[in-house]
Amino acid sequence: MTELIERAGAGPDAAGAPPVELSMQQAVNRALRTLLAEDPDVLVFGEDVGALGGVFRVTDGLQREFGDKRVFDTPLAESAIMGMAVGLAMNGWRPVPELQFDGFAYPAIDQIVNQVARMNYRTRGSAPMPITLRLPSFGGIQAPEHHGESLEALFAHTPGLKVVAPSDPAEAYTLLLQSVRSDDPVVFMEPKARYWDRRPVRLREPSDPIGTSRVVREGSHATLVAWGAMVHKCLQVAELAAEDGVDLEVLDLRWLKPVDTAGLAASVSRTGRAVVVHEAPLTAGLGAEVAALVTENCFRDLSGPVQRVTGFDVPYPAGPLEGQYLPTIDRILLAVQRTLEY
Amino acid sequence: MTELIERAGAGPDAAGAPPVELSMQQAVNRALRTLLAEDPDVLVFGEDVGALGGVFRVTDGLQREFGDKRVFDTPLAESAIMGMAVGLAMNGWRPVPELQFDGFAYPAIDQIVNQVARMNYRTRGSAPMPITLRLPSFGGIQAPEHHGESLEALFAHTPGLKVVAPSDPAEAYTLLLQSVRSDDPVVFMEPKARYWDRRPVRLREPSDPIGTSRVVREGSHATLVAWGAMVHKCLQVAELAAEDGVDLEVLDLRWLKPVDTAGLAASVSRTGRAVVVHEAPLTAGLGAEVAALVTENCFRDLSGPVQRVTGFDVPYPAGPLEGQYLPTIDRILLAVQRTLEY
Amino acid sequence: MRPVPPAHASAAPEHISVDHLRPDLTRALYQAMRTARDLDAEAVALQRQGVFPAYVSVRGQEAAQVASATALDPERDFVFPTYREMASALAYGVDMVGYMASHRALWHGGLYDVMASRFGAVNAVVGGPVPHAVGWAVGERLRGGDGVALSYFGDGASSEGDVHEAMNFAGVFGAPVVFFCQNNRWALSVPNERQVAGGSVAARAEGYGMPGAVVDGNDAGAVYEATAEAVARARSGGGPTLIEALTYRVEPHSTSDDPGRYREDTEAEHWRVHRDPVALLRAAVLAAGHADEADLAEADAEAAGRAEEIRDGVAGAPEPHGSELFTHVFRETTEELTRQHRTWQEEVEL
Amino acid sequence: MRPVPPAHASAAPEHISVDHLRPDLTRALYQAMRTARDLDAEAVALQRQGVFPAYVSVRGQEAAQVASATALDPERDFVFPTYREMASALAYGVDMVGYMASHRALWHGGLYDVMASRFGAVNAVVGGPVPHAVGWAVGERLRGGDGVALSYFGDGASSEGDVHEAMNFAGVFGAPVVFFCQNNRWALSVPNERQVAGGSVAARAEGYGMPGAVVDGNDAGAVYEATAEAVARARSGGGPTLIEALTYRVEPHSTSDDPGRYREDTEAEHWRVHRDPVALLRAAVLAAGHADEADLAEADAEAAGRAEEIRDGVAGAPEPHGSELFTHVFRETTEELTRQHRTWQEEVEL
Ligand SMILES: Cc1ncc(C[n+]2csc(CCOP(=O)(O)OP(=O)(O)O)c2C)c(N)n1
Ligand SMILES: Cc1ncc(C[n+]2csc(CCOP(=O)(O)OP(=O)(O)O)c2C)c(N)n1
Ligand SMILES: [Mg+2]
Ligand SMILES: [Mg+2]
Repeated sequence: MTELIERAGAGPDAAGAPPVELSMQQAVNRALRTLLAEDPDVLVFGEDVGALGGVFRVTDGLQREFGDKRVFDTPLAESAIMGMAVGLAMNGWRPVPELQFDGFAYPAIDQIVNQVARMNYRTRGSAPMPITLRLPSFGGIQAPEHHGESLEALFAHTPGLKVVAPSDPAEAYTLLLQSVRSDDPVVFMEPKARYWDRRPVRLREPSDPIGTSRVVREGSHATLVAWGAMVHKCLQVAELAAEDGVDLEVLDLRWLKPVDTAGLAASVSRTGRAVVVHEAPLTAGLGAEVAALVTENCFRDLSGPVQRVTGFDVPYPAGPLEGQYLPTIDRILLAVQRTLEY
Repeated sequence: MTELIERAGAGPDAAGAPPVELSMQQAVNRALRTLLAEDPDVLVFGEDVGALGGVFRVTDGLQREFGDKRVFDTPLAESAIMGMAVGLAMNGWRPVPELQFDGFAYPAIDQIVNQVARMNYRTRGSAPMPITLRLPSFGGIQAPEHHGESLEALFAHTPGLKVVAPSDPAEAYTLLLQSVRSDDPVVFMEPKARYWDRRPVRLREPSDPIGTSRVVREGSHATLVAWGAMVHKCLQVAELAAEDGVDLEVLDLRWLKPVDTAGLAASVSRTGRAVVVHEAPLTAGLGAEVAALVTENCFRDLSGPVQRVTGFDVPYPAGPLEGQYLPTIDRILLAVQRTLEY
Repeated sequence: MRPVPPAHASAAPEHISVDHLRPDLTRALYQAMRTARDLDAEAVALQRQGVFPAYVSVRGQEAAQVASATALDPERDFVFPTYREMASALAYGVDMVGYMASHRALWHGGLYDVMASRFGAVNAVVGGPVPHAVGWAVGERLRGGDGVALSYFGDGASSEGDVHEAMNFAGVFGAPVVFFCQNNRWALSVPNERQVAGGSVAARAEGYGMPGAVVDGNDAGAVYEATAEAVARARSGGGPTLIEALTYRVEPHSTSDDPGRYREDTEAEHWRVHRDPVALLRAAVLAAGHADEADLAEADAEAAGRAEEIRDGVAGAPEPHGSELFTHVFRETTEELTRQHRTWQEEVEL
Repeated sequence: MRPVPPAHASAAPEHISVDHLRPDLTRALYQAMRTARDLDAEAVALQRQGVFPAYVSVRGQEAAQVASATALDPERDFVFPTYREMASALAYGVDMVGYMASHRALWHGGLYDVMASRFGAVNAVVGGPVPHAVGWAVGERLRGGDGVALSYFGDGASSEGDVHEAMNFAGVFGAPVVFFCQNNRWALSVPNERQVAGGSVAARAEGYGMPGAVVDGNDAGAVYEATAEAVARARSGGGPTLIEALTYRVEPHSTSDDPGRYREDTEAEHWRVHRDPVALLRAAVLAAGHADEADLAEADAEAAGRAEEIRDGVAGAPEPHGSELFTHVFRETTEELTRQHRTWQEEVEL
């Protein structure tokens, strides 16, 4: 039902839709309902996504609404979940598997990298893989080991995958519609730390093409580049910096593969300075790619090297140290200061 | 026996050792013999490493010489091979597992990332992991699918791992001794394309610390940064460029984690220009990290952005297209030209 | 030792007997199970008070854990646990303040010394540590030792590829491993019927050429005997065994779980009331004359005291210092990490 | 249908019978096996001539492959092969020039249309495609179809975690899958004894609650019947079956292999001489009176002609154009890739 209302009159810029107050976890749930209702080939499955509704309740009520043929639990085996998605796709379905937590994507990496990402290529387009892997991702919730990982660099480095990380509920809704409707495999990284933050949301149909970033705050002194939960942190930094008269632009990269080189270049060629922020460890993180792309495209405009504020090169720590591992507002502000003073 | 000769008088710079003509595959074999002979806790195992001597004959004769308790075949299961290495390390052994090909490291990624790389951290140093994973790596031999992959970015991004890729037989010998003797887990990436190239080799004890690069050719106009088989290609490029009066420095990064930031900075601050070359796809490859580090450390000295010449963002192709996928001499020369003209 | 189909709840007896066991053993089992029960309750309370961010209860599984761990020799054997092995750790002699520190999220693997305890770090990857047990056991044979590795895992874990690979390796290498599956009927929200094809984990053993045994996981004596038999076989070179201990997770999966969404409380209630392993053992110990009410009252008081002590220890333990982020990554640290440590000092520690 | 211990070489009979089968079926089996044999020889020759960089022979496994593929319906079933399924592909009706193109390394997955052929792409990851078969089969049930997925894998592959996970999924979902293990005794240099704990892949079936069958893999009629029975069961909703076809890899693992390092040639020789599946079937067809020498001579000639035709086709096939590097990565390409395509045109194509 809801999805009919949501789609009603939903042109690319259906500003007419009334805003609703939703958390990201609810927005993703809404998107899944829309998708299950509009396309009988969409299947939602994974560990505990059925009766339980997922450990984050993202699939809450879906099995009741769409039945246990469309929304079902699997045994506890990540590699088989992704392998099953491949076979389902080869039988005409549009699989939307969930892996319960980022760190438990590792047991499925072989299927993701060696099979999902390559089947269209291997078969020269005969067997496309319209699979969207939903992966609760990133840290910030004081969870046990393996529940706070950032795998975007690995996915972005894998030819054949598209990768996206929404930063707020409205984005999550729209980007998930876009990901699932795409005929290519997409890794959809949901920032767990933002699951419960409620915002007034207009549920919109996708309009921006895959691979575009968005400026969430305009500014002129430097560009902060981030994705997932770090976008929110960068907005906080921008607020604080504004008090000191520093005017920061915040760019939500959102598509982590393909990366919006043009969007990055447009912003940084105006501001002349960039700081990229991510939760993953520094070395070989996606921040290096962002820095390289910015430098390649804006070399003459850059006042200093792109600053990277990231997790340290250490395994993701337990509760009390989490806040000291993740980029802090202070560390980002110091990086802004460094780039301004360069 | 050999290893006694090899070690005899082997001070850090045992230039006294007579050069022998060896391929890299033989040099690695020699290093394994040295290690098996010097340390009764060293174990060599994996798929087909015993009687067969490995698909590349790198472990040739080792089982005969050291017995099937020290050198043994396992069943065909990569995850269990690495998981077994963890348990062996916890029982005091120094495991040197082989995974047969780069692409078949993916089924073991969970054990490598979630277990091997973290056990020392998880146990606060109580259970160290002196494991060296030998991984025949990279492309260039017209092999079947999954036999030409470059996983260094993934490993370098994983906290708790050290990563090295030798570029010639002498280096392979020394770096393997150093890796296996280290009490930390090391991924030792052997460039398959260089296995059969014979060189006069002085077998040396390690002297350079872990994490240092080496300049294999000095030059003043620009620095080419590479590892594995691409070092050889960069040397060819430098020869050709020299004919046109362009004087290129070639830096063999060799340690891909930790990366030798000081060595990179020293070279590029002199030359003012850098081109990084690797086989892996462009996006989020280790070239981005090299470019970011160079830019962070040499911003004022750089005449232009670091150029990246890499594999394309496509799955590694079959035979006839391999040469068009991998960085070619022409592509590297064009990048050199771009950076000189910037 | 032939596998039998799992007999859950209804079919299982409401009494157990320990007449055939040594009195000192049954008293020790009772003491440890009782302590684990009290410590479990303390932990749930600590979670409610916000001291623990979350907790995974072992309630109802005390017999399976304590009796299996008691059948081992902590001087020469080695245990590879999951994240739900509190009662095993306690029975095996692990420093419990260090163990519970993992639930307080002070350090993921816990703060006990894994190698000195011969009890692996708390491991959150379902199935992940099972091959470690096989590696350890292969290594033990290689060096001529007679130690045995015991690997705990759940019914859910039995679906993971790693568990299969580990069992096959153990069979091929004849490794001294006891694969100890606590089938508590649920893997989070998924029951056995939709998890374990064929319905029996133990039945898999035959396919690897190893003995498989199903045991009543709430009967401490039965668990002890089955484990002791498997340990003796492994120790004497007879290779691996797979034990499936049938039990029940009476509590939610963790304190964050809401089991009302996926199961009837009557099922849990039945196990709580009629098949409580501590109560079953208590009655059996009395029936066998291994102790009287006064002895057990004393044991109960001691257990409560010990549990409180551990609770106070873990609640009061200091938080790790931020610099520990950098201390344990490598044995031989790197310049890169030293630089990052400095950044941390300058920008985070402030 | 109960698993029996694998009976290799010595125990296996030196004659087979096809008296109980339809003559047109046995002639078709012979025709396909004979063609596969000739094509295999052509492929080895092409490798020696440098046309193929490498080749993996199916010699000795023609009965296992052809008879199992023949028991399927290419209109509604779907096959998930490994890298060593040439004879299956041929029997199933796959475009063989497109199939052999994978051995000429023209394109990793081959150049046939996977979806139109209902025969998956050549897959080099040992164990990797097995869960695909389960996914396909689950999907088939969901849409109410009666197709069956057949998954080929080797004895070595049986050690991989993916194979276990797939079988467990198939059991839990009651999926119409035939797991078809060609146990050719060797996984590269490792024999069954050091690969398969317990000694029997088929024995694993029971642990998943599915029927397991051991069949003489060099007896085309026996393979056909076992597969047809499993397919019929799956088609009618009876769920998965595991078939272990005992056969032997008489050739090296691949043309790059050197089996003298790890096995006695006498073993291979025994299988070559006494258990050759083509010769066994030939004798049985004659004995059953399903064809006479003249018929078979005609079949042989036809096979040789067909093999030559395929050989010429693949040897003469054009190499893919470099721009194809970029064509099939995505259905909806990206600007990034378009840019890289342009770089390729400017810097590589020149
Ligand atoms: C590889 C992996 N996948 C998923 C999870 C998330 N998870 C944690 S516990 C659990 C259920 C485990 O069930 P079982 O093995 O029966 O153990 P129990 O919790 O019942 O003790 C799941 C799915 C995990 N920790 N590891
Ligand atoms: C995951 C994986 N690991 C390793 C390899 C390398 N490899 C190719 S074939 C092979 C042996 C396979 O044996 P088996 O499954 O018995 O099949 P067969 O070759 O006998 O047909 C190995 C180890 C691979 N292709 N994939
Ligand atoms: Mg359970
Ligand atoms: Mg085989």
